[in-house]
Amino acid sequence: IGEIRRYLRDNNSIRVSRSLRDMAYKALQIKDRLVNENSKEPTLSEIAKELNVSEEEIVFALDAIQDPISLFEQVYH
Amino acid sequence: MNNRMHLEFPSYSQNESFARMVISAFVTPMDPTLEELSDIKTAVSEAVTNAIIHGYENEIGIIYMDAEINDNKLTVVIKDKGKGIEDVKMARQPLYTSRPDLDRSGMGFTIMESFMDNLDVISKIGEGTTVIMTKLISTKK
Amino acid sequence: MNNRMHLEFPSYSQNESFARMVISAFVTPMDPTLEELSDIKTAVSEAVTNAIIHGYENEIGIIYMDAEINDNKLTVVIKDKGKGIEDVKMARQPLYTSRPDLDRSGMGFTIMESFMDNLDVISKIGEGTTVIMTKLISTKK
Ligand SMILES: Nc1ncnc2c1ncn2[C@@H]1O[C@H](COP(=O)(O)OP(=O)(O)O)[C@@H](O)[C@H]1O
Ligand SMILES: Nc1ncnc2c1ncn2[C@@H]1O[C@H](COP(=O)(O)OP(=O)(O)O)[C@@H](O)[C@H]1O
Ligand SMILES: [Mg+2]
Ligand SMILES: [Mg+2]
Repeated sequence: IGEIRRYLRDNNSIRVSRSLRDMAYKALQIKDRLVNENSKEPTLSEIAKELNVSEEEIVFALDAIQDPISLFEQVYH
Repeated sequence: MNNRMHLEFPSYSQNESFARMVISAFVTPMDPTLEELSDIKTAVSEAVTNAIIHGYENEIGIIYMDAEINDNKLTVVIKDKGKGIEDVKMARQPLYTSRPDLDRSGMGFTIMESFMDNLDVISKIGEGTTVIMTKLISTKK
Repeated sequence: MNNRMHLEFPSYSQNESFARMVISAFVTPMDPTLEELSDIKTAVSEAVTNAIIHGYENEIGIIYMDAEINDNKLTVVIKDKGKGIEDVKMARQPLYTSRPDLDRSGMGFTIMESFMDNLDVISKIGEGTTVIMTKLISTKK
């Protein structure tokens, strides 16, 4: 029981900083895919639609990672 | 940590989401939990929506948002110079709405009160409404 | 679409990131590409950083950010009441910096100029500096 309680508590107190990174990388992956498919830069709303989240969330996620583009390049290419 | 900000924007409905993002950005350095952040955003949302649809009912006016961080205490003040509230005590009652025609739930003040630690409402007919909310952010272990 | 905002905040270094988020939030309804968004953020970042480290060199002062959307044109004005620039023409030269000691690259104004469509700098010694930038956002096809 103590362990369950601890588990619930830990999961209830996830810090925002941690949760945004995944979203940012997903957004950048989708951006790349859309650039390849349509040979033009997708807008915020197009990426949000693909990810099924709000534009707001994408904006925050992107800001949570420093220099998103180059970091992404390092991680994924 | 200490910080403060002052923001002014017109009461266009799209600016409810703008205000929500600004307050999120402002509290991000406090490293709140997702729950705390969502509470703050929701409360700000309700206060700004009220300024838009009740305060500046048939006009576009300026909404003022001030926020302050003192250690782990956040204070947010949302102000309009709109029509004001006749009876604040009644307006704060759960389910009370002056605009059932707009499909309002009458739960705005109740939400602000329960999602934040403290809520003060100051209003004067013809002069406008000021909503003051505070919340303590849990500190990291 | 038309909108405007006015923001004031103290020149703490953490507020460079706050200003960046506020401008992002403000332009979100213009539905920019990630590239356009990143250009705008970078330009705002450079202007705010200059106000923090050069304008209010040895003090904390207030930084003012005004922004306006007129159809697909964004205007951002960043102002400080700090020490001002003696020779704006020289300051705008690529690689010019008055603070090589701080490891400044001297590329701030050049970045603002190249990432935005237009840059104006108005400054007066002892009174402060105002940076005015505009950018057109591509409209959706
Ligand atoms: N900023 C404001 N200006 C004028 N009246 C307001 C304002 N905020 C709230 N009110 C009044 O208080 C009432 C209750 O507000 P609230 O609890 O948010 O419910 P709702 O917005 O759903 O009506 C509103 O119906 C309105 O009459
Ligand atoms: N807001 C400001 N207040 C005072 N001086 C400024 C301001 N912005 C820029 N300057 C001056 O202009 C110079 C060039 O600015 P910039 O191109 O951003 O390069 P850097 O910041 O790397 O020095 C700065 O070194 C500084 O002397
Ligand atoms: Mg309401
Ligand atoms: Mg610079």
